[in-house]
Amino acid sequence: MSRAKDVRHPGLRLGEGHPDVAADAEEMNFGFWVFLMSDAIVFALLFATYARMVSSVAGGLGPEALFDLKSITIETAALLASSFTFGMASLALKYARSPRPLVKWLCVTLLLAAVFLGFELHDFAHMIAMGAGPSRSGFASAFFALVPLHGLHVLAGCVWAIALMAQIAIHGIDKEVKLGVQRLGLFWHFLDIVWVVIFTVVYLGGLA
Amino acid sequence: MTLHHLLLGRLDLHALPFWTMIEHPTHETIVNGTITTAAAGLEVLAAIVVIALVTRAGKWRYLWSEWLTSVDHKRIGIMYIALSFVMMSRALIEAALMRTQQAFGLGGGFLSPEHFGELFSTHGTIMIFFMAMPFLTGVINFAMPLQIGTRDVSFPVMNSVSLGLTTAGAMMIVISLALGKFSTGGWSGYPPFTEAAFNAGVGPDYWIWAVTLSSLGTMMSGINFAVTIYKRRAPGMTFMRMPLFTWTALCTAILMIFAMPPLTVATAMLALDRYLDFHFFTNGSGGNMMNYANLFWLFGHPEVYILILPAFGVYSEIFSTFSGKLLYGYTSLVLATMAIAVISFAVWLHHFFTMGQNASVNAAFGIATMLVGIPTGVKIYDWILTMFRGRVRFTVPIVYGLGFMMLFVLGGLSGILLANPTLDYQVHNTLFLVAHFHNMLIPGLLFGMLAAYHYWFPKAFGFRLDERWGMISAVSWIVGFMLAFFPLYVIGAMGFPRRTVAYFDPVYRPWMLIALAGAAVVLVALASLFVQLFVSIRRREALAVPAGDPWDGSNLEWAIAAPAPEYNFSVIPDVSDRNPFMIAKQKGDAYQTPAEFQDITMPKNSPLGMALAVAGGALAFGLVWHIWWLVALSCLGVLVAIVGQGFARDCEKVIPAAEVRRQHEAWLRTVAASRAVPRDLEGEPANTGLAARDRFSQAAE
Amino acid sequence: MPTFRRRPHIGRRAIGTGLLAALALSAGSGPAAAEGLSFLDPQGPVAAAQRDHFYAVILLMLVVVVPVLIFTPLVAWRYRYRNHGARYAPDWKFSWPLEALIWGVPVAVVVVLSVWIWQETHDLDPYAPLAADKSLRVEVIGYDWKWLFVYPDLHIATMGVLGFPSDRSLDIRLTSASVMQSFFIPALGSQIYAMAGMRTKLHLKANRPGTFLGENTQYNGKGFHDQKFRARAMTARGFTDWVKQVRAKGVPLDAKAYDVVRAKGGLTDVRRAVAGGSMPPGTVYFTDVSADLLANVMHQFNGGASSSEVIVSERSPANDTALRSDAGHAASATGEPPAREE
Amino acid sequence: MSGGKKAVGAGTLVRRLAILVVAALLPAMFARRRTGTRSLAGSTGSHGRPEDEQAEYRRELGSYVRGVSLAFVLTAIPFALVHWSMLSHGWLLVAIGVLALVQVVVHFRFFLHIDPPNQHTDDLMLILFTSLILIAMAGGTTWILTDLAARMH
Repeated sequence: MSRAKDVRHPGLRLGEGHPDVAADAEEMNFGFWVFLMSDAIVFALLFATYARMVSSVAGGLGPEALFDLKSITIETAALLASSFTFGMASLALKYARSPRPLVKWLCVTLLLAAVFLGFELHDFAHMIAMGAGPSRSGFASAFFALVPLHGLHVLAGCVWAIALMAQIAIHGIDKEVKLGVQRLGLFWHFLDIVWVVIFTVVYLGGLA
Repeated sequence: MTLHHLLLGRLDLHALPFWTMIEHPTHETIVNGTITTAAAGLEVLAAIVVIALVTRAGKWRYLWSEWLTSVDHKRIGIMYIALSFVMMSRALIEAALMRTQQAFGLGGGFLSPEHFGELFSTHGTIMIFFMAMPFLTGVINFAMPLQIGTRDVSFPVMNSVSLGLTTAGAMMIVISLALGKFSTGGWSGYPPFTEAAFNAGVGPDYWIWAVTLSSLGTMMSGINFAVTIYKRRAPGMTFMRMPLFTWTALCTAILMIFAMPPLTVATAMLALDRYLDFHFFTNGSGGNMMNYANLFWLFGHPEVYILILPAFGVYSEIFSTFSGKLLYGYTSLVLATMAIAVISFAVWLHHFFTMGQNASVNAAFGIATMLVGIPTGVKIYDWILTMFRGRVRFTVPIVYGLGFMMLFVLGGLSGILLANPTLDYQVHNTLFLVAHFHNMLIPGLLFGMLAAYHYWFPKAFGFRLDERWGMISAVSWIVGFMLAFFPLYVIGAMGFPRRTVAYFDPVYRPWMLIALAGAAVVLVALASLFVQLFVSIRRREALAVPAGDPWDGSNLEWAIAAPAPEYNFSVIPDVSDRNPFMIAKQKGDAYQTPAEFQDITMPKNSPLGMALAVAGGALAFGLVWHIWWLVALSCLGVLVAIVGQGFARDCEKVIPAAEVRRQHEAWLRTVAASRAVPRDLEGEPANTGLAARDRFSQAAE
Repeated sequence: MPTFRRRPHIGRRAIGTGLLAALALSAGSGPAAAEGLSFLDPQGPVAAAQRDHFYAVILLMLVVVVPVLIFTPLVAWRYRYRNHGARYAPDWKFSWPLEALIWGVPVAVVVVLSVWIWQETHDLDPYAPLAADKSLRVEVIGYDWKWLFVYPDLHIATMGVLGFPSDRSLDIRLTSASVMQSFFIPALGSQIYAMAGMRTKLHLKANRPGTFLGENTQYNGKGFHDQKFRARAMTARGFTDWVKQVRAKGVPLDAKAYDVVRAKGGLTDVRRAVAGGSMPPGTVYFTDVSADLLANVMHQFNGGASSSEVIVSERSPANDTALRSDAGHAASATGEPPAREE
Repeated sequence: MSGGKKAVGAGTLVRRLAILVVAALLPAMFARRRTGTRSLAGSTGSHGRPEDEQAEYRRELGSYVRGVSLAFVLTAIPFALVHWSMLSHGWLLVAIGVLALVQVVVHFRFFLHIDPPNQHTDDLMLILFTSLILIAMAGGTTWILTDLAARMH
């Protein structure tokens, strides 16, 4: 393939040390980007809906009574850190000679994601306990569609990471694993961006 | 919770179409029960017959390994179109039933209001999601990779998954005929009517999951097509050398990628409302149904152009081909296509002008809507100018094309009327609107797809379709359409609301009778299509075009044998121009043996598409009937299938160069043995797919 | 306030002759056809302006449409394969003058149309009052499957018929007590959605006395096709008489009657339940109607009253009696149905 | 506009601080371009030499570190602003909105490696087109529903 030399796709570029993936990465990563952009539209519409419904509390509690900035801070820190540790995993894929650093960084990332998900679940439980479960009002519905959907994405990313580690165990770091880690990287960093918008629009915007 | 609920959820004997009739035998229940039971019976019978026939022929293995698990874009395309034909048959029969009801609907008619509600809801849902979308997805799947000179789409397995999900969605509608009732909320499913508070039954759930499955499949198709066109064009095929159909496929794909998410969001929110007591669109508790209208049409309007654009591409191909002439205004057409695609994202509000927003908002969206008319008008004139100073052959596709142009401008006229908020306030929700969108979609989409079917059929199967029956069908479609829908403009302007089962003013009746006659003619058109297929298969020897170029085509898809080999191209062609095959023919470079053949790597078959079709279908069925163990099980199935796919290795097979050479040389021998036919023998048995260079001048560009 | 403009266009009328002829043809075929059905036979200023705009747009669009209808068959036939006399230019594919024409003409047409849209949409905004005259306030509430017309200043309500004087414009507020509906009197003008918990507005006027078709155009279930009413424009005198009639024959809209109104069913069901035998066929008349009914119905979806509390009125009974005697009617003359006594 | 008045004095101070911080961060982001192009030249010409690979690794590591530091700073500021209500309500919304936008750009640049000069136009066009559609859809939704809400009382 003549275009193999000219791979300048976004995300981690594995470079010439990994000639086996070069040709496929171009197409695969672009396809995954397209998917992410489609997903971005989903989130955008949920944000617009949330912005419209934030005042539809139907006599129930609103954002300022429900959100706990401390918990959000921990979640945010965990997720931002996980983006960095995933970056380390990407670099390990690119430069390391053995699978060990890659798996190690993936595990750290998973740990941070677990912290994030744990605190998020705690937040949700808190809201439901305060009588602001999703069926309480339009606002609660919009919240519980938007934020948990992001959480579900993170969870899916975790499942994917575990599946990739299992693949490494069986097949070693082959072409499919490399492509998978690259795409999971895009996914992970994309989710970080969505979270930035969530903590801005939902939490900080609600508490401001 | 009883054992019955645990095992079958809310599925019980009342779900059977004849149960109410037995329990409460009244005139109404018996008439409607009999019709539904007969329809469901026919469906079940058809399924049994098909299963029996396949079993008797011992073709299960063949069906599984050659078709159902195939990841070949051509076969997937063909299966999409087959699905589309099946679903079209049902939806057309439903349409005829509705026309009959309305023709006799003065003061009552024979259908119950609920039955009528189901009919217009399934008709609309099927026609949009399971007739039109599969048809155009199938045509793009089949033709686009051939046109850009590649061996398959970018993600062949995902392509098969798309087909699987679409089929699973269609199955939901098929099943709804035999078990339970479908939604009566129309194809747009507006809440709060479709909320649990007003429709607690399974109907809206059937609709939600059928549409959701289809929209997921469509989004994946969109990604697949866009990436394929971006990354897999043959060397030298720059964007401005792409055939017009490929251009429209690209724009359609982009629309699919960005227009499906709003639909998924809208149906998901409606599902959350219904299943988990959320309040997105409910009356009260902070729900806001206006957001549904907003989200649905954020999808719905680009959807209209998803439907129309590929047909525009097809018309561009056939007007050029059957006029024996270059396409007029290629750049113009490309720009117009892109303009339509972009503007289509900025007009959605015109579907709810009457909701109460202020005049400036309405006027802004009205003007944006009319802007779409400009590139569309340009296209029509480009096609007329393509025929100008050409040599027009009145083949079946051209007849569809001419019918399209004459009828489509009338639909465009009524569209401009509707784009005026002032006038929309008068004709919104009336049969005028119904006449308008059928006027756009039947000539605009369906004629285009049928023309494409006729045009590319020889490439798929190696023989042409019978011209005579094709002509009968085309003329019946055109006449039937006019009879069926022009009266609706009149009735609509007389304030007749759409979705009305009965009326009390005799003034409408004469027009309804004309429309009924039109529906009958359309049924003749449908029957002719099936007769045409049957006759063509019978006459396949006489209609065979193994040399591969029955219409004197100019794009790459005609440069290979018919039917196209699995790998499409023995050697990926180098493109240095628009109309590469026509130029090759003019230079005498067509039908060459390449200097060397190479091994070809092709993706292996994959059962993932079928697995997800089954799991997705079971998930939807479980959700509809509240069979929670089935929901859990199928979720697990989906998860296992997707994660498992990641572990699959060795997914490619190699076709040795020697085999490629053998097939290529066999084809060249066929070409050498073929008699080149001039265009006036195009419809005769003499046409074996080799075009004589009788009337063309020299170089094209 | 934008006052109502009506621009006479001689040409516009002529174009629609075909459609109108078709309408007239069918109009003769039934007794009910005497009712105003269509804006093409307008009975009020809004519908008349819409008809004019309709024809104007068609006329302008013909600039683009007619050439297609002429040239498509002409070109296809002139350049048919067997016509060896026609010129053949297989490589001809572009011409700047033609390009300018096929882009230029639609652009010009759309520019003109856009100006029209902007003007007409603002002029005919259903929220904008029609004229400075004293309009009649009517509040419309959509139920499954009938409309309730509340006259908040008169404390009456009707079903099946919307009566109003033709010399005053109608100031309509709408809401729904059920799913979304669309209120429409084609011969008078625009339709608009009625939605639960929300209030939309509409202004209409009739030119002269007459009876026109009124309906819901948004599908809302099995009684949808039956959700029709008559819009009756009357003389000022006729309207006063009609209001007296309503008061005389109507039944109070109390909690029990309201339960009937909000239950799923058609007009006939309501008539049967409130024993409206003395009322004219196809109508139900209510008296003692709270002026806050529409607000209460809306409120009920915005975290307010339960549906049974909707009809609670803030008016004192004394006030009510005063109004009744104003109209010259004794309460005993209303012919109260026995069902109300319980 | 809750509690706007009392925070004004401190608010202006913090606002100026925030602007300073952002202004200081922006050049740091775009300074990467130079090293970016250098690395491209390096990697095409000198593949395989361990010392080059080491340098390349350090460069990329530096990029991630820079990215995550920026992300933390850009997160800490709005959290602090909100927690101590340091600006009036309106300014607060503007500030956290702008900071979020900057942070989104940071993520695209340092984690997703979108850097225009070294980019396929395909990907950039995709993102820009998506942004366009996204703004049309979300903006349009907000516009329409706000207008409707205002006219429904």
